[in-house]
Amino acid sequence: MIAIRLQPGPFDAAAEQAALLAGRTDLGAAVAFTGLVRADDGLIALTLEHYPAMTLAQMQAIAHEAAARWPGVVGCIIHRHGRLLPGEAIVLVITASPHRADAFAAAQFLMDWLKTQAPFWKREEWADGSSRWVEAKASDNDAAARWA
Amino acid sequence: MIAIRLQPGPFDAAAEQAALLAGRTDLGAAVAFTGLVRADDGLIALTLEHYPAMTLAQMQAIAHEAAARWPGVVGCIIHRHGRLLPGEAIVLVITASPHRADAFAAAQFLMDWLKTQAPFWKREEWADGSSRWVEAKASDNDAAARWA
Amino acid sequence: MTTLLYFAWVRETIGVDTESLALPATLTTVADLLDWLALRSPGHAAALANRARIRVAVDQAFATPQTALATPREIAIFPPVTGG
Amino acid sequence: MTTLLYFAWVRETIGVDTESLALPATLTTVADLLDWLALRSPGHAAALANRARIRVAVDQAFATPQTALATPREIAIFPPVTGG
Repeated sequence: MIAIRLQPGPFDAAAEQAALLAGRTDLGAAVAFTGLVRADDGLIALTLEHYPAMTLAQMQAIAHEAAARWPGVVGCIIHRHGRLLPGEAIVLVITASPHRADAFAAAQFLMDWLKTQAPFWKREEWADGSSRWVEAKASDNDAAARWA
Repeated sequence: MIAIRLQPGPFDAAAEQAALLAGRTDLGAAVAFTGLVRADDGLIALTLEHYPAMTLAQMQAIAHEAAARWPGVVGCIIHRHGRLLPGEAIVLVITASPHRADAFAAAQFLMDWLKTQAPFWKREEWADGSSRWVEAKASDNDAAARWA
Repeated sequence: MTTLLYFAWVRETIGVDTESLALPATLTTVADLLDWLALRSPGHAAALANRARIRVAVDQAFATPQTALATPREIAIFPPVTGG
Repeated sequence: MTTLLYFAWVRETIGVDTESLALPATLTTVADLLDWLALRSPGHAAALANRARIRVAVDQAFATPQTALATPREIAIFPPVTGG
């Protein structure tokens, strides 16, 4: 079971991980990935637009795919939307499993697919008043392709 | 810079990650790995013995190797020793970097090398009063070998 | 009637975030739809000029230019995604 | 004098965690040392019976059976590590 959540506000990664591990003593490994707003020179904010009717369904599909590939993995995905400042967290992926290889693989898979399969778009605001939409990266497509 | 610490008591992963990210807005990705005591059927405790004079030096060498391979990565390794109960955390590895691929790779490298290059030994105590030393796993050697 | 939704710079270039349109029965694929939409206004034409930069979802499932339209209720047009 | 340290089941089988020994000058490698140590007691012999299960650190650096002994101050003998 990999739970999903979409929200504008911040999340508490420690509380999420504690909830996931509570009462479980069969899990030997937990991986928590946090994606953060980088303040590239002059960036003042990032706004995440998304496609409300499709976003949760797509996150759910990605979570199901990971659960099917790594049946022993439990976890969660929390993705924020709206306007975020440098240093703020955008996304949290936590995976836990009996052994570490599955937890690491599932966390990377979830991030690679979120980057390429979930309908979010990032707009950058710059100190000079300009803004621009982030271009999709070839490296993200390459990363996603390794799970084909 | 990848800091290391060896201690008998628990750690606060959230506080460690917050300290690592504080004042940094160049880090877009953070990976936190926690290794936990699994309660395999009837296991009541795990005791980690180590080689005091060598352990910290070896952890430092592993940290230096990761910093040399992934120069943009910052992080920490905290390893516990002594007697631990099922569900308790044994080891914490946090890595952070501008992009996620390096943070994931460095975290996996650190765990693979800690498993095979740091002088710790685990003794299991069972409900029937018996105890046994954990055998090294071929899968850990294979995992470490991929970084050769 | 089919609801068209636009996101990110596709939305900004077209100038509206949604419109409700009766699609001609002659449109059989997503590629046909994009050709037809591009004729609606200079904004549509500009947004859809480079098809390599356009992605489409039909009834909330990712589609390709070859995807058949059938009788969609909702079609979204947007740039390659950049979340995560 | 050289300090010998034993860990995990090597320590339990030998029955002591440390001993201080004068190593004969004829011991030139780690393999020579293990052969010589195995003669000290039945516990030493049992602990060192299967060399594939034994790891050695000379002055706190991992060694192989071929590692030269020179004049070590501290030699540790233990099973393959299982931390992390």
